[in-house]
Amino acid sequence: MSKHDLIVRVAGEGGEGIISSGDFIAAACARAGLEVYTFKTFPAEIKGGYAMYQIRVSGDQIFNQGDTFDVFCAFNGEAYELNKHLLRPGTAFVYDGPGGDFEPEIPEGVHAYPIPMTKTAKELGSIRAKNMVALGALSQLFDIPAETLREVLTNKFKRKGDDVVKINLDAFDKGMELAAAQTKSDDWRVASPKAERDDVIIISGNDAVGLGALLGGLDFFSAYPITPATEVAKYVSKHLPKRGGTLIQAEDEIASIAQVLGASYAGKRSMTATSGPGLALMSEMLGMAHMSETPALVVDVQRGGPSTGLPTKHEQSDLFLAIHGSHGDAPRIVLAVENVKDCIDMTVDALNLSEQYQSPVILLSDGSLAFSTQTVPYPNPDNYTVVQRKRWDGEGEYHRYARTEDNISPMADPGTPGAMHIATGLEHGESGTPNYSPENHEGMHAKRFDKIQPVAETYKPVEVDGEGEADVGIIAWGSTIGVVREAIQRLRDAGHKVKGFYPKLLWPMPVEQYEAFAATCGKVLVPEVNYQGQLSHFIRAETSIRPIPYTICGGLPFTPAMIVAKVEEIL
Amino acid sequence: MSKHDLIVRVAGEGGEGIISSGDFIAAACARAGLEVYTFKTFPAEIKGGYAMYQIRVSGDQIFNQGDTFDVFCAFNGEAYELNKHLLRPGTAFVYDGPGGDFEPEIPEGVHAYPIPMTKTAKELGSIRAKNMVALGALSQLFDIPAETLREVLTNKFKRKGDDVVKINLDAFDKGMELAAAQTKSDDWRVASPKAERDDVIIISGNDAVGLGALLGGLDFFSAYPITPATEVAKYVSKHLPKRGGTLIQAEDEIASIAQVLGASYAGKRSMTATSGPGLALMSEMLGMAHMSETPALVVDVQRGGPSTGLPTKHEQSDLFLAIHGSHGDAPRIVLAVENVKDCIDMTVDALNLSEQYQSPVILLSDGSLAFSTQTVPYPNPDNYTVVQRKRWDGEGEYHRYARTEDNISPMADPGTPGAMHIATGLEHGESGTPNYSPENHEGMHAKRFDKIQPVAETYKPVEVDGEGEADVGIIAWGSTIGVVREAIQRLRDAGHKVKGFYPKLLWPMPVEQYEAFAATCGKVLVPEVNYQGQLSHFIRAETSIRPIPYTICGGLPFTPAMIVAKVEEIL
Amino acid sequence: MSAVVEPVKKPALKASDYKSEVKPVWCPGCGHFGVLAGIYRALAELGVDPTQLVNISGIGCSSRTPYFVQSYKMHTLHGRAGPVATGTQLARPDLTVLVTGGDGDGFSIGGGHMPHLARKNVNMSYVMMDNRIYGLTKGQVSPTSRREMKAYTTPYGGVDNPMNPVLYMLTYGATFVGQAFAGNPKMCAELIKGALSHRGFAFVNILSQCPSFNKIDTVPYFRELVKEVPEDHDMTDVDQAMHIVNLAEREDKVPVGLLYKAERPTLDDEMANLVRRVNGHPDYDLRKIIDQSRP
Amino acid sequence: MSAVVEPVKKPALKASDYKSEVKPVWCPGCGHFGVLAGIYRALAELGVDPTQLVNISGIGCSSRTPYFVQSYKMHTLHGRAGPVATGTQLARPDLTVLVTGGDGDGFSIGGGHMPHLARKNVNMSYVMMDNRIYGLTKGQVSPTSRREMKAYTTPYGGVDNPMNPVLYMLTYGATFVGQAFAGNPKMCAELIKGALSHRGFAFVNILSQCPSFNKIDTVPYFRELVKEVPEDHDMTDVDQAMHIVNLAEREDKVPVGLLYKAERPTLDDEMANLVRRVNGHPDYDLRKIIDQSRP
Ligand SMILES: Cc1ncc(C[n+]2csc(CCOP(=O)(O)OP(=O)(O)O)c2C)c(N)n1
Ligand SMILES: Cc1ncc(C[n+]2csc(CCOP(=O)(O)OP(=O)(O)O)c2C)c(N)n1
Ligand code: SF4
Ligand code: SF4
Ligand SMILES: [Mg+2]
Ligand SMILES: [Mg+2]
Repeated sequence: MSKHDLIVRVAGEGGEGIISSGDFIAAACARAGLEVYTFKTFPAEIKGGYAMYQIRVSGDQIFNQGDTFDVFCAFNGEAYELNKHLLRPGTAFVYDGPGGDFEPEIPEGVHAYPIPMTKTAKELGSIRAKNMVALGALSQLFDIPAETLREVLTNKFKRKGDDVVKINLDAFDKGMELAAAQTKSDDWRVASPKAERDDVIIISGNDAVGLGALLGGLDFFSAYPITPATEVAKYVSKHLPKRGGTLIQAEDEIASIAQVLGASYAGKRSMTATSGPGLALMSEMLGMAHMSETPALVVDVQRGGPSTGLPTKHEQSDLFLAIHGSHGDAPRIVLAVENVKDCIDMTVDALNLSEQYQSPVILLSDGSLAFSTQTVPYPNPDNYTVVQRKRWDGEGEYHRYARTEDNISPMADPGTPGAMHIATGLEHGESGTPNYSPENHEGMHAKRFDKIQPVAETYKPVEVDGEGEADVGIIAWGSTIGVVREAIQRLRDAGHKVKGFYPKLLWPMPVEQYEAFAATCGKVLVPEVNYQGQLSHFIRAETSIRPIPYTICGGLPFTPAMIVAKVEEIL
Repeated sequence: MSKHDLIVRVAGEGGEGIISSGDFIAAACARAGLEVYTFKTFPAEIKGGYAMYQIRVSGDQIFNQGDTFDVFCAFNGEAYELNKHLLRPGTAFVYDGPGGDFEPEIPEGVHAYPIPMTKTAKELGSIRAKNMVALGALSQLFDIPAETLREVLTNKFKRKGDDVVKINLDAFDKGMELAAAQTKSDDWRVASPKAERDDVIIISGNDAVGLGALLGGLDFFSAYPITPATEVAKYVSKHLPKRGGTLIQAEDEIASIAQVLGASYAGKRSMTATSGPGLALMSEMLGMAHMSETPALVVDVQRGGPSTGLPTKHEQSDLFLAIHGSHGDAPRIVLAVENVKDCIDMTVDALNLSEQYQSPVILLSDGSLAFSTQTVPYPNPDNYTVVQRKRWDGEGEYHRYARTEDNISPMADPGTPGAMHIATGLEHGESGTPNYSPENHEGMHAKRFDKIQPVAETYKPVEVDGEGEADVGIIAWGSTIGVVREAIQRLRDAGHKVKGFYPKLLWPMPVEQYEAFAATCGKVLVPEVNYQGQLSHFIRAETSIRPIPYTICGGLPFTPAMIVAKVEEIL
Repeated sequence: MSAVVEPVKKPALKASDYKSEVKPVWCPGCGHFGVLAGIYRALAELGVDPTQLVNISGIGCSSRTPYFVQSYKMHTLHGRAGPVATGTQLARPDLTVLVTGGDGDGFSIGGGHMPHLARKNVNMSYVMMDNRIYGLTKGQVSPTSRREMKAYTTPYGGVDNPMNPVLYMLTYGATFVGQAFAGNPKMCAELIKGALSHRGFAFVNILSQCPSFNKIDTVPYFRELVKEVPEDHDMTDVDQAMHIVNLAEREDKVPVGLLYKAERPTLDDEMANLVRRVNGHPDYDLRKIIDQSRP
Repeated sequence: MSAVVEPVKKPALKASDYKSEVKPVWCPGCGHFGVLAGIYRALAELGVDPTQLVNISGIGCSSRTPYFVQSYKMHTLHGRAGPVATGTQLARPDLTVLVTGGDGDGFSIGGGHMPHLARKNVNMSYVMMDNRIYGLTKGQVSPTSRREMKAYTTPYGGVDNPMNPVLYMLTYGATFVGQAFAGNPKMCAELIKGALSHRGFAFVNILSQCPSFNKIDTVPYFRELVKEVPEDHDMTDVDQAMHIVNLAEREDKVPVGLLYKAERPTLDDEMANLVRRVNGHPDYDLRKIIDQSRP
């Protein structure tokens, strides 16, 4: 962890502006050329309740939300109660007081900075400015670039009129003043600003999937709202029409995947986004996508399961369903993202793969990435290629399911003269008409399986973190990868021989690469946020590796410290 | 294969009475105290088309439909064309001629018996009696007990009036007469009748599931029609009302499984029956059954997949979906039947397991068993026990999801004073109220998994076929088991050292028993009628065994000869 | 329903006695509070025995209701309350079955089940808390949302014609159809009471504001919108009921009150008849059935 | 629909030219033959270009229709033809989209999609081949089956009230609603023609006999059953249309002919407007969107 690395947690009652103050800090730091990685938890309940926003800021790249916080800012007593056990010697603790709704007792070694947030805001005549007082104090105490923050605030509030801007800036300044009056006893500070950058954006995982869809040439999007995936549709609904594309909210998930197939048959790049319960409902239709060889992308932003489960919590437990979730033998191409940048790039990949291989593709994201905002290099549209499906060249007689070299049969959009054909869920011959003969069924099965097999070799090679021999090799997927990266860094610094293997393509499995990696490791550890160790299952089934599963399912991601501890335990 | 073993195939146009003549032969032989195992294929099309009925008759127990037929009876040219390549030296070939719609040329060594079926029936003034002429001929030629057949026919037709009986018996006698006029050159004959038995029934796989449901104390059944499972509902709809139970046809499969859960919550033993596409649609609701710990049985009569696939064909390819088919971590208890007797006994088991473990249970049957009629010992109702779910004893405070010794929490039917509670798909504490804390989620996960784990040990031990060491051990599931039994018999007779392992419980897996079996075998072969080798996948994932998969997926079951050949290949 | 029309003997319960220990998690000012009050009141006035009541829901803010009601209860899946409740009702016709849910739950993802609850005349009460929005998922259009509504995934305004819940249920053959506004708990209570005491499928649509996400269907708006069903309306005439709904729609009004009430055998009646016709009883000798499979 | 009202230039095609190489697999005497004849005829009279036609279906005997029609086609899943066709139509509004399917496919498992096809006014024609039975699965009751019917899983007779397809579609807001009997191919052709040339969601319910499994809804029965829509009926008045259907039902009749026709923006119109409002075009510079995510 870089020494310029700072983790600030702001917590209080939902509606007190916790989220917005977090966003302001994140934006200001990003502008100041720093790396930002945020992590939120929303109230489980519909309105009010406990809200938490954690911002990790660094001069160097950030891979996860960190172990715990260095600075804690409590807006109310509940926030204090829920976090006080995390206050450790050295922590800086900013809180609403005097005049707040609680009187903390300060543990040995904790640096306390009481700031009368509520009282000050009231005096300024607007309780809603409470978070601005806190923001000012935090800026003053921890060198969060004040000027940049002022800019950000001004831009944010100017739509609401000058007096709104004024009262918020006043509150901000008052906060700084109050903090300045205190003697700073800790040495936590945001890394010194770098040159302002215009080559960066800051965006959430769900928005990033939407952006990736646009960069991937999306034409058609249909979805049904579901936590934590709805923001993907929100982003797309705002921007897709600008590209002349179509978004519709369907009556349910079955209808949305059905509409996706209908649009895809008509030649359009199509997708939907959902979470576990929706993916379950799409099981039958995804089998049809496979059988009829219709391109389709489903983004599954995983949440805590099973069933309705823990809708607002983090988990990576839909891998079984994603790979095995249809009746009969009906494989899908399954990908999983590590971070927000992947949400952009791999949504483009996923759309391309669905078109190129005429296959359903499932892209797995998760509940912590969905709302995590991260700084990402500005995605230059020119750097993304949109791969078109193979289309009929008009030569000879047209057979929709023609057996070809690469098992990919050219498609033909409706309206193409001479290529009328049927797309069907029945087993069929090359022309598409039903054919139940044993030879045909076995042959067409082989066609459909052999068709997607090359993806295992051709999709970008699995990243291997480290070289040579290692005592422990860690295989991770999804957002757990970012946690493992940092853990491996720390273990190396501690002199341990460890390596990482980070597959982004989960099915078909690049078996040789798994084997090659494992061959260089004494033990293989597979940390996952699910109960059964779902990736471990597939590794055991498809490779000769006998990994050590490390599973947690408490609704929260791993921390680097947990991985480090586990590795030291098995070393 | 016992020397008293005879396989007769009757084929012709759907509607020509192929199926009924087959049923008559089967019934007559069963009455005569013989074992019967039939196998049918229906026209793929809606009406007419090719129909085939194969009857295997023996003095000894029969495990499958056999390799091919000894006697072939062709009603028309199409039947001849489709089967002539199977006529081999020694086959007896009875066909409609002269005066039929075709002129076969008879291969070297085939025993041909032309019987003017159409002509004779016309002369008798009823073309519909064509199959009776054939029946008479077959009876005469192959010693199918004529008196018993006459009884069967008389009983069958008497509802339709005496002249109908008469014309059919006349046609039958005429058939015998015509055959008697020919010189019998082969020595195929039905095993000599044993004492007439009244301790046997002859029933199809689907009816047997329905019968098992009744023996298992079924109260409530809801289903949506689907090939090849609909006959289960048909049987239950006829008989369940006699027991005061309720059957309803729902608007779709989601509604049927939902109704099952609602009835089960109300304290009733409940089930549904469907095929792959329906099971896919039930994915989400089955997750709810697991999470809310609601007993529910789903019978999946598997058909050719994926998607709409080959609805009338045989396949065993829903294992992935049955075990992994929900989002999140949501295991089910999964069983698979070998034969019609299992359809009765294991449906009872499945209902009991669902009640005892408060878990969704999936019972897998398949397309060839669905319509296969087999002789089964008369199931004495007194020999079946109906296990009740654990119910609250009224002591102390009631908590629906109380953590207990065996992780099974007593249930309470609505109406029970002092036990009002909620069944929910949200993660919950012991009382049922939502609880998203990490400790609770991990704890409840453990409860739900540990709860069903004992089934692996307590369900009847896996049958091992053979003793000591073997060069090849064969692990089979579903109706493939019956094929393997005979193959192993033949391989032994040929002096090979082979063993069989026949799991009926597929999840949770009795891992120790798998390991113990494999430890005694040089190689392990796993034949399955699916493309990916689905059981092989689970064996690799959950045990240390590295089996040799042997998969076919042509819409037909294995034959013993195929297994024998494969084993000889790998020996 | 049958089980409850004659009040139970024990000392009568007060509306507040039907409150469970769980406090509603709804936002301040949510219309669902009004519906809940109406439910408590109706249950009290009918003297329903909580242990004989099963309250079933799907997923949504409205679908949280069972947690707040003293009863046996199921919190099922989004859209599935209807069929689950059908299973419960057929399994135990002696129980009182109450479904509470939202417009999205009932008419979007659950819309395929509605016609069958009604035409089969399943003996249950369905209280629809119609706030014309998806509340729990923070504000997307529902099938009852007006075109004007700019929402989460419709930033440029809606594109669909809203559906008319009571017209749907009249068409589906519900045997009791009423509508009210949550701002009028008395009418809510009256209709819910009528529904609970009705034998057959009873549907009550209750306009319910969602101050947090539905900014156009406000309390004042609803007050303006509703229009009482004419005194002289013949509640047994479905054609007339449809006519009233159609006319109201033309003048941008929503009729409130009882629109339709009819008697028809319920699905459990039919099932009971069927069992009677075959002289069915639990200890019917299975041998008689098995014997039919003798060769 | 728009794309087809003005006949295409090429030499006009005959009805028989719309026959595909695949021969219908239906039973002799199946009513679906009559519907298919009507479809061929309507397509010919409108001069629809087969390559611009997409015929989409679910699963059922009726859903086999696309195999027999010269066109682009999808044979999808049971109940899903509607939403699949919605995707196709929105993706390519220039195409003519025709859905053909059965009563079970459309109103049982697919019933949840119907209201939304209609209220969204998706620009397609839906031809329902209503034989009041599940044919392909060999004869179970469907939502349109009469109570009298003893069928595969109802050996003691049905227990549900049948639904009324045209009343449903009027309620759902379909902008074209007609009904005919397969025994009258001329009327079938006329209505299908009207549906295909209508801009919006057009629904035609066609009573079709299933001699193999539905033994009560025979050709003679249907002939007796149908009753022409009165001459003077105002087809633009949905309330009146419902009234006619309700009256007919009371006298156990089924009205045939065109019941309702209205103009309303279609879903693709709405989508096009939306794109226009934001000046959308395929090469809109994505940077403008990405820039909004700068800190
Ligand atoms: C299968 C599935 N899809 C989507 C969701 C997400 N979801 C939960 S509630 C809801 C809609 C709630 O709206 P409504 O039923 O009107 O209830 P309200 O919150 O407005 O009272 C949705 C889409 C889900 N839980 N399950
Ligand atoms: C998910 C699913 N459930 C059930 C079936 C079985 N199935 C096929 S067609 C059909 C009903 C056909 O009836 P209908 O739609 O009226 O068409 P018809 O054959 O009468 O023309 C059913 C239940 C299926 N194919 N898929
Ligand atoms: S979001 Fe709307 S519906 Fe949900 S509780 Fe709040 S106000 Fe009520
Ligand atoms: S089963 Fe009925 S609907 Fe199907 S083809 Fe035969 S007659 Fe027509
Ligand atoms: Mg709502
Ligand atoms: Mg039909």
